[in-house]
Formats: sequence, C-alpha cells, structure tokens
Amino acid sequence: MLIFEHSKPQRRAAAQAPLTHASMNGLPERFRRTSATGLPEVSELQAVRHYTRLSQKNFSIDTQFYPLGSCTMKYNPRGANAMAMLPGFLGRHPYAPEAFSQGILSTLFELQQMLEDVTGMRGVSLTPMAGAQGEFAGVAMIRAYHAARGDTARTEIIVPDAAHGTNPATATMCGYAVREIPTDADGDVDLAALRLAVGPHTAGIMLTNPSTLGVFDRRIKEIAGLVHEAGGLLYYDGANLNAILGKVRPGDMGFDVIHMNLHKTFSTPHGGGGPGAGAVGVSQRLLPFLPVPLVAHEGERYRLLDEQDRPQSIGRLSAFMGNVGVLLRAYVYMRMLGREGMSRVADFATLNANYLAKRLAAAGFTLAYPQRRATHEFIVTLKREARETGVTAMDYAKRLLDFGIHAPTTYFPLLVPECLLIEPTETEAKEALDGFVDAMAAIRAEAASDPAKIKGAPYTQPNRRFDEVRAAREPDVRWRPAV
Amino acid sequence: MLIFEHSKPQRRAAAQAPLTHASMNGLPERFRRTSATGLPEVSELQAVRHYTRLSQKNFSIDTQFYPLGSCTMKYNPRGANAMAMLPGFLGRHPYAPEAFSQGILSTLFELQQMLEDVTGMRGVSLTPMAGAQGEFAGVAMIRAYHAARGDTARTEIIVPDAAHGTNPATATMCGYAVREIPTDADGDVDLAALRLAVGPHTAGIMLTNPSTLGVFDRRIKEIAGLVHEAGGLLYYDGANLNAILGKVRPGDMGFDVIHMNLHKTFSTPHGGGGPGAGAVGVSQRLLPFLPVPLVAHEGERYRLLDEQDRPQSIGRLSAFMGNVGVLLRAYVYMRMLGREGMSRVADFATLNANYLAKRLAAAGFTLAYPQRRATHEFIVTLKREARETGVTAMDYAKRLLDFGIHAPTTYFPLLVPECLLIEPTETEAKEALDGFVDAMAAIRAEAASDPAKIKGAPYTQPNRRFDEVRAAREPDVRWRPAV
Amino acid sequence: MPFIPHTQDEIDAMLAVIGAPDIESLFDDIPAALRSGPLKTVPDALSEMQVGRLMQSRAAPDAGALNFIGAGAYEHHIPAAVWDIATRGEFYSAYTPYQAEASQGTLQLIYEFQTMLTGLTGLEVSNASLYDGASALAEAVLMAVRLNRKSRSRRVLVPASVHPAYRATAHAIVHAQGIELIELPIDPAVGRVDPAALAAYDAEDITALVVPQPNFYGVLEEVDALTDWAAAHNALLIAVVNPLTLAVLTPPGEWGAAGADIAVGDGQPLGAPLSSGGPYYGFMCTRMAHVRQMPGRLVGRSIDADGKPGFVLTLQAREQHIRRSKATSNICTNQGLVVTASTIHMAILGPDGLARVAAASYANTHALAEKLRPLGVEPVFAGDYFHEVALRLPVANAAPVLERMAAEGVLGGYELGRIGWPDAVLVCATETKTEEDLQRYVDTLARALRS
Amino acid sequence: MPFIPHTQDEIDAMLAVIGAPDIESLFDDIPAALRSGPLKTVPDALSEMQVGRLMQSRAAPDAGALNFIGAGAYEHHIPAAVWDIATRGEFYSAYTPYQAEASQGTLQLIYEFQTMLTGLTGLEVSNASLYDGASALAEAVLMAVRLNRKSRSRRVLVPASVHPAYRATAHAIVHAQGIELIELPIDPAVGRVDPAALAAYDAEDITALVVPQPNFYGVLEEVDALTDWAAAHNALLIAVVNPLTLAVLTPPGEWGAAGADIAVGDGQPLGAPLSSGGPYYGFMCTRMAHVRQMPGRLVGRSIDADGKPGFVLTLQAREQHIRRSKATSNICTNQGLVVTASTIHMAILGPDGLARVAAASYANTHALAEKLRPLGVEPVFAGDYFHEVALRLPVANAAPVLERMAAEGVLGGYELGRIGWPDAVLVCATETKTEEDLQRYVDTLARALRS
Repeated sequence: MLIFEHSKPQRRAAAQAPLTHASMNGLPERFRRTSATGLPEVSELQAVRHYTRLSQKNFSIDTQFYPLGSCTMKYNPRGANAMAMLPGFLGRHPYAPEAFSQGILSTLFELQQMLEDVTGMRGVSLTPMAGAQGEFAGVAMIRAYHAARGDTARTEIIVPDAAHGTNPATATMCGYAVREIPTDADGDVDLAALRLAVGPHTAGIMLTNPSTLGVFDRRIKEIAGLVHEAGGLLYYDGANLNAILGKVRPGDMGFDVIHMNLHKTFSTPHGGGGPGAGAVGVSQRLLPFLPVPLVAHEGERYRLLDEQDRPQSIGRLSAFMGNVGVLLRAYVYMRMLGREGMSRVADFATLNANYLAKRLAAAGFTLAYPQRRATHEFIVTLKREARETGVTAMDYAKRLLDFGIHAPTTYFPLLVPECLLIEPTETEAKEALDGFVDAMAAIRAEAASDPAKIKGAPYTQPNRRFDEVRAAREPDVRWRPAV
Repeated sequence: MLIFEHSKPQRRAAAQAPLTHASMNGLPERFRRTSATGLPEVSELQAVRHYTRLSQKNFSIDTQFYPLGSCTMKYNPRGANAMAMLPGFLGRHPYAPEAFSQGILSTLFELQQMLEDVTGMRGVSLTPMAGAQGEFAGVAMIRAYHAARGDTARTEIIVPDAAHGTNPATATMCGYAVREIPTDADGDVDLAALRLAVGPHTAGIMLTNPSTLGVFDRRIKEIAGLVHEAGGLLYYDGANLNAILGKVRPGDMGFDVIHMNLHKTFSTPHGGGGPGAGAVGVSQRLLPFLPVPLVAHEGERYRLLDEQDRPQSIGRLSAFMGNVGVLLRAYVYMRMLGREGMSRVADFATLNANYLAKRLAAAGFTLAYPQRRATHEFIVTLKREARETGVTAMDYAKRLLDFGIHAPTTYFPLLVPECLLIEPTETEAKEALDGFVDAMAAIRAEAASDPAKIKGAPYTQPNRRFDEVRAAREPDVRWRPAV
Repeated sequence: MPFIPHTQDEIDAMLAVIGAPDIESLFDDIPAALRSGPLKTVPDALSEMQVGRLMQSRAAPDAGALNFIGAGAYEHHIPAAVWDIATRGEFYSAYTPYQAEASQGTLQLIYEFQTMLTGLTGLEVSNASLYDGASALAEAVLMAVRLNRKSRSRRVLVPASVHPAYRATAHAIVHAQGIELIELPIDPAVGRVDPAALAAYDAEDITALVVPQPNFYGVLEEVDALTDWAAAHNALLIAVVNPLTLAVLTPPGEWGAAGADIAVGDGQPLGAPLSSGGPYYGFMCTRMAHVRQMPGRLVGRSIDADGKPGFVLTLQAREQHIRRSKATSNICTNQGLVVTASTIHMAILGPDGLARVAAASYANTHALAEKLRPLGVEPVFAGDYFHEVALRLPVANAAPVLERMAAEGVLGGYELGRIGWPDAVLVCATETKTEEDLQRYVDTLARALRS
Repeated sequence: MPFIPHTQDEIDAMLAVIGAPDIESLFDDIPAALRSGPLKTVPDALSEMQVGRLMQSRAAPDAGALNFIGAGAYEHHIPAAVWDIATRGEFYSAYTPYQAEASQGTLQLIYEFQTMLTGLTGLEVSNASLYDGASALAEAVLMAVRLNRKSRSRRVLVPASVHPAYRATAHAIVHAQGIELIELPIDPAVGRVDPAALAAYDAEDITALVVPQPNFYGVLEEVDALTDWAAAHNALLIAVVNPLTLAVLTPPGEWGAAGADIAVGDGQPLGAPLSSGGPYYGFMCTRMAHVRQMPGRLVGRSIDADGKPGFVLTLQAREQHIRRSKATSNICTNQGLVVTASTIHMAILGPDGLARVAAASYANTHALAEKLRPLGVEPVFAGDYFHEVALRLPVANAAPVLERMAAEGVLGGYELGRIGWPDAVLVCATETKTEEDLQRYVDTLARALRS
C-alpha cells in the first residue's frame, strides 16, 4: 500500500506544524497556488507505521551480509551517526560566522590532513558530494592544469575497459573524448595498447588500482611513467581504496589526482543510494586547482577559502561546502580506527577475500583470475555453469537472497562473462564467509537437480522477480489517484 | 540463532571499552573472579545485526494495530522519546546538587500539578515505577491512614471479581485479606453484595471505573457512599483512565487514592514490558502519606522532599525518584495534547470503541454487554462460536496475527467466557478498525468451512503455536553451551 | 488534534453507525453531576517544535558538570548502538510478550538476558527484571521469607553497609507483612560488616542475611565468611551486587562453600544512562530449586507445533494475572526496554569489555584517592575498596566544599554527611574519567579547601 | 581491532586455507618500493567514548545562536519521527536498490518521493535526487542543452537574482562543454528580473532561461511573463524553486501558458537539518516527454513473476553504469538517505502542514521587517517578498553590525556585502521563530546599531 492510499482529506499530524495558519494577506493573488499538491494526508502514527514497515522490506548491512563487489559494504558504526547528529553540528547554518564555526572547521581541517596522509597527496578538498562528483573535480583539474599551461591539444582521456561507468561519463562531462584500452590476460592494463594510445592528445588516464577485476596492477610505475612522459596526468579512482589502505599510497604510485569514496573506504552509510562524499586529493602541481571551499588553519583560527583566495580553482561544486554530515562520520571513523587501524582495514579485507576465493574455488567455482592474488575483492565467472545448466549469474544472485545474503555485484566488470564480483569487506566474520560458501554450493547443487527452481527465485522476498522490460517500456513513475 | 552462538573466544567490539586493560594490582586474590561469565564474544556488527533482526520479529504499535484491551496501546510520539533523551536529562546524576537539578525538578513539579488536575486529586507522587507499584503505594497509604487513626481492626480489601490480578496481589502484599464481590448482569458492581461485604473490617475497596468489562459504573457515588460510611477508603485503579480523561475525575467520583499508568493513558512506551510509571494521586486526607520523594516549589527553587520533610510518608519505593525518563515522556505528551487534547483522548477512544463494537455486532459477533454503551473498550464473547465450531477465543487471537493485527486481550476478565477484550485507542484511524472487522469476519467464515486451519494458526510468524505446558514442565530458562 | 487521525467525514460516518448524534452522547452513562469542568493546570497545547524548545531549556541547566558521584548510580560509556536499537519501534512500542508468536524478538532477547545474568552472578536462573535494585532487595526479602520454612522469625539481617535508600525501600515494602529488617553494624575502622556484631546473632532465628558487594562505601565485604555464616545458621543469603563488578569479582553463586541463594542488584551500570535515577532495572537470580518462589516474568525455550524452537513466557502460575492474591508478587510491568538495552550493551561489551570497564574504574578511583593524599584527604576506611571510596576531607563539614566544587562544575561526590559522616565524601571515578579529569578534581578540591 | 571480528585462531585457519604464511604476504603483488611507511597525520585510535567526548567539544562552540540566516538553507522544525526512521539500519545501511526484490522499502519510498515532488512542482516526472540545488541547476542546464534541438547557441540566461553559489556551481560544471551562462540583470528598484534586460535577447538564440522563485533576495519573480517569454523564444524554461514554498505558491508546471520545462531546487527545507550545508538533496522534475534526457535514478512501478506490483529502478539506459560515456550524467550515488527523511517529512507534514510552515515563515519575516522600521531599517527592494527579505541598515557597512549581533548570540542574516550591497542584510525568520525571538532580534540590532 502506498502512503497516498492511507490519505484522507483533512487528516493531519497536528503536532508537527504551527498550531494556527498564519495569514499571508500581503501575498498577491497571482503568486498563490490554487491546485492541490497531492501530498498525502495521514496521521503521525500512519506515517510512522508505513515507513517503519517499508524499512523492513530492505536488505541492509545491519541485517544481512552484503558481499557487493566494488561497493565496500562494511559496518557503518552507529557511533559515527550519533556524533554527526549532535545538535551543535545539525543546527549550524552554512553561513554562520567564524565565531560559530571553529568546531566544525577544525574537524574538517584535520580530515583534510588525514586524507592527505593516507593517500600520499599534497592537498585535499572535501567538497565533492559523491564519487562521481569527485571524478568530475579530478578531471576538471586535469583540464585546468593543461589549460593553465596553454597546452590545448590534449582532448582525450584514456580509460581501461574494466573501468566503472562513471569514468567515461565523467570524461565526457569535462569535454573530453574517451579512448578505451583493453586489459591483458592477467587482468592488468595492456601495456602495449597503452603505448599506442598515449600521445600529445592525451590529457590523462583514469585508473583504479587494484582494478575492478580484483587484482593489483604490478606495473603501475611503468604506466605512470608512460603517461607522464607523454605529458598526461594520472587519475586514481578511489573506489577500491579499501584494498590498499595503509599499504600503498596512490601518491606514491605516481597518481596526480584521486577521489575517495568516503562512503566506501571510510564507512559512512550508503543510505540506500547516498549521500556519499567524494573528497579529492592532488599532487603538488594540481594544488592551485582544487575546488573550493577549502579549510585553512591560520594562526589560532580556521577559515574557509573561497574563489577569491584560490583564483585558479576549478570553482564550486555545490552551494555550500559539500556533504558535511557525511564528512563528520568519516572523521569519527578514522579517529576510531587510528593510525594502525588504517592498514588493518586492508589486511582483513584482503584476508577475507582471499579466503573466500579459495573456498569457492575448492567448492568448484571458477575464479576469473585464478593465477592472481585476490585483493579486497575477486571475480567468479559462472560461464561454464550457465552453459551447462542454463542457470546464470543473475539466477545465482536472486537465489542468494533466499539464503538471506545480498547478491554480489553481477555482470560487472563487463569484460568477464557471467561474473559475480565479490567483496566481503573486513568487518564480516569467518562464519559469514562460510555461510556464503555453503549457500553457493547449495545453489550449485540445485542448479544440477532443479534449475527451474533457481530461475524462479527469489521466493522469500516481498516480490518475485520483476518484469524490468515492461517497467522501462511503459514507465509508471508516479502514483495518480484512480479517477 | 542465539547471540551466544555467534560468540568466538577473544572476539571483541574493540571500540567500546577502554583500549587497554588497567591493572587492579591492589585487589586481593580472594575477591577475584576465576570462572568465566559466559557472556558472548561478538563483534559490534554481529551484535547490531543480531538485535536488529530480532527486533523485526516483534509486533509493535509502530508496525501493527494492537487492539489490546486494558493496555491502551496508542501511538507513542517519537518526539517524546527524543526530548527525554536529551543529553542534559540522560547525564544528570540522581544525587546531583540542586544547582544542576532545576530543569528536571521544575518539569516534574509541573507534571505533579497536571496529574492532580486531570484526576481531581490533591497531591501526586511520581515515584512508583509501574502500575502495580502505584497500587502498592495506594493500599499502603490506606493502611497508613487507618494506622495513624489507631483504627487497627480493618483487615480486608474488597475487590470485584472483574479486577486486574494486580489488585488482589497488592492487597496481599500490604498485609490485607482479599474479599471478592461479584458483578451484576449489567457489568456494574453488585451493590447488594457490596452492602453485605462492607463493615468495620473494611480497609477499602479497589475499583476500576470504567471497569474491565468496558462499562462505566453509573452508581459510583452510591458505592463511594457505602464504603465511606463504613469507614473504608476507595482506591481507583487507573488502568482505564484513558476512557474518561477530561470527562470525569476520580477525585470527583469520591475516590481517595488513584494510581495512573503513564505508559497507558499518557502514552509512554510499553517497551516490551516496561518501564512504566505508576504515579499516585490522593485526596486531602491521604496527603501526609504520599511516598517520597516529592517535588516542592519553594520561592524560586525546586527541591526534593524526603522522609525528613514528610515524616508520615509510607516511605521510599525505589532508590532514587522513580522512572524519571518515563515521567519526562509523559510530561511531553501532556504538553503536546494540552488542555483540550485531554478530553479528546476520551472522545476518540470512546468513538473508536463504540464504532468497532457496533460493526462487530453487525458482523454477527456477540457483545458481552450489548445493552451497555461501550467505553474505550468492550468485550466480545465467542462462547457460541466455540461451542458450534470448536474455534476458541485463543484460536481467533492467533489467527488474527496472520492478518497483521495483534490479538486483543483474551480470557480476561475471567468472568466472561471465551472473551476478547478490545481497546482500539484514539490514535487508530477508521481504516484500521474496518480492517479488524474484515479480518474477524474472514476468520468467522474460515471457522465455518475449515476450523482446523484456524486451530493451526498462526502461519506467518517466526513460529507456529507453542507448547506452553512443556515449557513450564521442563523449564529451559538459560542457554548452556553444548558440552 | 494531535495524534488523532479522524476527519469530520469519518466522525460523522462512525456516529451514524453507532446511532449517536454526537461524541458527547457516548458519555451518557456518566452522571451529569460528576462531569468535569475545564482543566485548570494543564496549559494549552504546544507543537512538537515548541515543546522541543521548552525541553531543551529544561535540560540545558542540568547538564555540563563533571561527575564523580556514584552511590548506586554509575556513569559509564554506553555504545551508541545500544539505544539506537533499543528504541527501534519494534522494541520501543511493543507490549509485554504474552502473544509469543508475535513477540519472538523480545522473548529471545529476554532469554539471552537471563542467560547473561546467570553467567554474571553464577546462579541458575534469572527473571526478566524487577523495577530497580532497591525494590529488588525488597522482593528478595519477601522471597526469602516464603522460601525459608525452617525459620519462623521473619527477621532479616541487613548490614548498615547496604545502600541507605535500599534499606529504606525494603522496609517500606516488606514491613506490612510483619517482616523485621535488623540493622547489622559495620566495623568503622574497615568499613564492612563487623564479625562480632554478626556473632551476636549466632543463637537467633534469622530468616536471611543480606550481603552487599561492593558495599555502599565501596568497600569489599568478606563475602565468603558471611555466606558460610548464613549457611551454618539456616539463614538464606541474599547478595546485593553491582553487576558490572562481577566481570572481575567472585560471583555470588561462588561465595563461601554453598554460594548465595538469591542475588539482586541494579542493572544500571550495564547500559542505562544516569537519567536522574531511572529508568534502571532490578535483577534477581537464584537457584533453580527456588524458581517457583521467584517474582517477576520468566522466559523459557520451548518448541512450536512444527517442533521449531522458540521462546515463551513460562511458569506464569507464579504471577498476579493467574494467581491473583496468591501470587509471588504484584509485579506486572517491569523494565523491559532497559533490559533490552542492557542485553545489547552486554553483548557488545562482552566479558573482556566489561572487565576493562571495571578495571579502569577501579584504577581511576584508586589513582584519584592517591592524588588527593597531598591535600590531606584520606580514605575513611581501611578496607579494600573497588571503584568507589569514602574520603575524609580535612574539614569538619564537607558540604560547603562540595558546593564550591559544584560552582566550578565538578560534582565531587556523595555527601556522606547525609548519613552521619559530615567530614566525608563518597567518590567514584569510572572509566569515563581521563587523567585530565582526575587532575581537575584535585585542582578544584584544592581551591575549594582553600577558600 | 575496532570493527574487525577475527580472532587469532580464525586468522590462522584462514591463512591455512589460503596457503599463505601471514597476512602481509597477501600483498606481494605490490612492488616493495611502493609500500607505505607509517602514517604521519592520522593519530592513534580512540575509543567511541573518547571520540564522543572530542566531538561534543567540537559541536558545542558552534551551537546556541539564534539564527536568522537563510540564503539557500532554511531552519525548519523536523518531526522527531523523521530521522528516527530514516536512520533505522534498514534504510541507513542499505545499498542502492539495484536488487529490486531485496530493496522494496527504498524503492517504494522513492516512488512515493517522486510522486510528492511532481505534486509540488506540477510536473510529470521526478528523479530520485541529485546532490544539491546548485548542482541540480547545472544538470538542468546540461539537460536543456541536450533537449533544445532548435537552439544551437548553448547560451543560457541566468538572472542575477539566482543564488550566487548556484550560478558559480553551474558555471564550474557546464563550461567545459562550451555552454555559456549569461547573467541577466535585475531591476534594482524591485529586486527581480528587469523585463527590459530580457527584451534585449528577443532576437537572440537562447537555449534556456533560468527563473528563480522566490529569488535569492526573497523577492517573487514575475514567473508567468518570464515563462511566456521563453516559450515564445524557443528557449526552455528552468525553474529554480524552494519546494516548501510550493505548498502555497503557483507551481512551475503552471507558470505562464505552458509551464516550466524543468524544475530544480534544493530539498533541504523539507526535512534536512542545516548541518553546515549538507547533506541536502537536489531535485529535478520535468515533463514526461523529456524523461529520457533526465539525469539520475528513476523508480518505476512494475509487476513481478506472480503479477504482484512492486518497484524497480527503470530507464537505466540513461545512466553511466549502462551507457558509460554517452550517459545523461556521470551521477551514480545521489542523496538517498536525505530523500528518505524528506519523504517521511512530507508525509507527516502533509499539504496543510507545509502550507502552515510556509505561511508562518512568510508572516514572521514580514512581521520582523515591520518591527525593524522604527530603527530606520527598510527593505532594499520594493518587490513582494516571501519568507526572506533584503534589508538596508542605517549604516554604510552592515558587517560590523552583524558581528556585534553575533557576539550577543543572534545571527542577524546573510551579509549582502559579499555580493555588492555593503549596507544590506538578507534576513529570514521561519516558523521556528517566536514573538520573543523577533523582539530579541530587534533589541539586539538596536544595541548593535548604537554601539
């Protein structure tokens, strides 16, 4: 039932708005709304009950194991939420004067510094509101850098075929052409292809390392050398930073710019699709171009730097200073982990992934890169299973839901057929991993004996499998009352 | 799965305790524990996931309609929770000095006054921690009153047969014998029986009005006269106060003492079985005996009165000042309702009950007191249905769960066979009531066609019906690891 | 109409079904003479926003002090997850789990709670909670009187080292049943029960002996000897314990040769905020042989019609709603939500976490006492203490010193002058206190003593 | 090891399965020369308790002021239920609902959100959110350029009355694609778009016209005339609106004869706390005909294998994970949790509640402006304003006056000196302000002007 179906004309949650309806005498008629808004009219209890029950229809980390590759679905500490929701933080207006800003600004300044430290970059801007906006900021800085040097011939961004879709989409938004290069048999960047691709038209390359194939590109220094020699810059997509936190720093690998997904590596909540935070870090040469505002520490005071302080900045990406509430959660998380906790993230994310990969292989599943060490994630390809039984990666994914386990990422990266990209994260216990292996093995057995059953899955969720084609063909994207 | 089954030796939620283990060098060996506590060793995520999932196995007001007679399961405003959990309230030590107490004391003082106002009593003590403790306080004051007058012959408390079990249990705790009197055919106290029962041995009578039969005893003044003439006092069980809030005051009916269930009438949460709050109010003659502490307003300051200020007090019922957090929620609720909101509670609780009673009667169900006006609750008797189909009140109750509706109170009061005591409360919308009628009618139809199905209900809950006899015969009341 | 969903159309339709002209007529059973006039004290309604601002203004002035008071209520860190989960609607707004099939969340949680409490106390069975520690002691006394058929005296020995409010509460609740609580004096040199005073009752009929650990003064009692005395004299042994300390102290079930018969206490240190004294919860554990005399709710594991395990309220024949005037107690509603929080708290902290909290509290209190010696501040008692200590200030009257400290935002402890030690303060420094906090106490007290 | 559940036994067992001697060896693909040394800036770990105290010390100094600043972020009451429910683990810790069957909670909620936003804006389709109002404007400009095939200019008119940060953001995001944002001046007497300035573009190829309502100065634009101008000149009309005001103001879908093509804005006034500027959310609504050029996620209702209705992400072919370099935008993560809160907020407030909030904010701001006249404070513009007003103080420079007010705990408004009006302040008094608050503003300003 939709909230609108609980609605009755003139029903109200009367404690929640001013008790009387103030007059707007002075407001000319021509500005006044005469049509209905269609908003629901329900009691407070009805709203609470409706949305509490809706919430119960979701999978979430707090209720299920979520081995979703490339998404880093780790535990989101409740303490980080509680501290970010302190009234002093929630109530502060973004234009509050400095005297009412030192608490938040000092915190954000320290966050900038800690993120510089873990990424090996020289400067960080916290303002991008998600990974994709961080990517935009990064590529825009690359563009600004070349422009500032008068180097206008660079029109291309190189992107490996395994990259996240946001990478090419971002390059386009920044006015670049996208040049895709292939991956070699070991899952690394195809160096020969890269050599052919780079040149005076190369603005830069966007890479993830470890890549979305779950392997660490061992020749990263060589790649950096090739691109830099050609005058291009290296962009690091931080989606997989969890794999290497405290182990190797993108700055040390030779990257010029990085975005971090604080909602992955630093465990701010995914929230059903955001808000994220996509802080960007840069090397020395890109420092002048960082998006504003930045937080500066001047003597005893902290203050925001804006366009006037930073004339070469690529500018402003949001009205204020980004998703501050998310930044606070990341700060709290980093302080609770501390120096040694950073590399433990990579340690145990990697231990979990390698253990799970070995156990799945032992259970008969095919790893996409069995010759490689898994990083924090790895790929199983169900190509053989799909051919033999007709049961596809999607079928496995849906059937896993019946075992109380969220599906891994399916059909990404695009170059591995029938793939499941599996990332257990460091916060899951061995029992959860063993349970996943058991579920996968059980589905495998079912696939042999009763493939139709798997095709019909899930059975235990509020809905069976959806007709997505119909949804796209006849879009029903808002409720309208029956006439 | 139990939390203990997630436990592994040395697993820890490391952010939640001091980071190092301090030395207790000075503690002599003989005091030190050597055995294991058996507490679970789990990660923070495991605990969060376990208890979040457990919570989803509960019915609750926030998720279901809960027409539980005599329990007043109304909406518990989330705002009351938020305000009671303000850090200033949570952090205050009960022995904090006056300078750090004026906020809470002024609030509790106003709560005392508002409760006096709505009950028509002369004084209120907030200290009892639940209805039953309020009852104890009330009967103890009756005892103290008689004792103070040297009237030592009064050894009996009169209790109607429809009373809550706490009433006779309380009288026993206070050292009284219990004399039960019957109810007449209209659901009122049997006056003839009362006349026979009262006398110089009568310490008092414990009444609920409206009674647990869901009717208002119209001869309450006559009852009060009879008891008072015999030298006894009248105790009002406030469980049903929701029915008459702002309409008629126990003090005006002639009661000498009342307890209020703030977790019913004033909508503090039931919490799966408490904490409640059972404030007591008294007439003039019982004022000296109120339990301590009380809050006094002296000039500009508020302070607690203790045994020294109140030498005739029945004393102290808890270490500190009762369930203050619950009292705060009740205070917030009362302020949001305000003067006019009080009587609206009774208005709409009564409207809902009478509507539901009429509709159920029209659907073929038998009301226990069809000749009477329902109050905020009413009784359906399924005696005929049980005889004809074998489907009992308990079977209806269990089957209702499958319709997403909590069972009404069953088999109480004890004198109505196969009864359901139904209290919809004022916060439920007409649709919820109509849905209840539809569910009851559907069960009735099922009872005719397939009674075995109902006997097997519920089917949609985590468990089917339990073997309660076995549970009591071989009590398994704690988990022990398999050896 | 806050919280009332009815529209005028619905009201009209419902009245039509009822056959009543208006809502007022639904109250026609109430004699006109009794009908209330307008309320006098309840003010006009406020919106949630308005009450929110009011309550903030009430909460603010009581906040902000650095607290060193214990005396039965202890400041400990509570993980954010604890109350986040406990206040989820499904726990917060659920009723007592009488309908077991629709209450497995609460029921399983209580079963886990019972298991945890038996583990901490070293006893065999725990109920689902009582109101608080003080009233739990009263219930324990009543239970002991029911249990001890060998004793006819209804006399219970209660040391003066039991929390004074606990003693007052127990008296208020039990005295109407002819039960006498006899105060057992302490040895003023060491601050614990005087063995000579106890020996005075060697030949008497005593129904039960109460033993606190740590006692009100923070001192550790010689629990083994006391327990053995009770066993030797046909008295039941009622332990009153701080459950947090049981992470590191010998549990009542292991006291002496036979162990305590009943252990009670306040669960507050295990996840309940100070909150001006409540809601906390009382707990009670005992031997399985005594279970049918135990008051309060009890959850048991059973199986359902499909043979699937699950949880139910059990042994309800002890309770008031079944047994009425013959019940073990009149208790009905208890402290469910606090128990919910406490169970989550214990699960998150675990045995090692609780031991660390206890040890840090022990170490902080001892460190503070040491730091105060140069000011001429000394422990009142020579007995070993745990995480609370009675300190004698170098003044005749401690109260004004505490007042001056409070004016600087430091709550220096519980005034022992309230119970006869005018120069003494009961001080507690839990794991929440840092080195800087302890130093602030020292500096503030030094100033307060000077002025 | 905070948040890591592994015991040493488990680590050993897992390494044995992997066949690795230790965890360190799992990183042997990383060239040794690249391995990090110890971190320098990240401090040692703190416990939750320690960080809690630290964060309280950070939050406290920024709190406690009485705020009259608006300027794109508005203080409104948010019912306690809103974030209680939004931060339930099932919403808070869920991923983007790609697996529809396991995400019906989030998906249905977004479908309801989309319906509410189309209702408020009077348009046909809403996406599931963008980052904030400013970046939503940028996305709207990009979308308009894609949509308007009749226009070749890639020139978009943006009035100077659009929030300056929105204009800066839009420029930063769109300029690399060769799009020019042309500033359209306002009439300084009335504070809204100068019709004469617009007329100057009558003969030009303009891709889109942006129209704010209310505008940055709180003034109401003549939206009908502007919308009709756009329609007459083959320009798309992009509305930038405060969604709360749409409870009482003509919705963009009804502006002029044809309505706006795209409406964007910031959802903050509908349930997001001020929180130093975020997280808020951007919204975007448009005509159904334009849906395939709309960026961001979209939820549709469909049926499952059993014919049961439910909800899925739909029209994903617009998005980056499918369409990569040809996507409508690179947006992926948006502001889901804030949308969750906002949907609950709108459901609780309802049409009447939002209208009351808007009306009270209107009335309070107008009342404050009137109360200030005796101090010589006058509106800068003659145009009708809604719940925000530019006021000219009787001084050359308003900044020091605001500073003196802040020192008394009153944030007197946004300094318009930042954008060229040194004697002026942009003031907003929402429904959160009482009579006493308004009087406090007056009194504080009076003192600040005198000193």
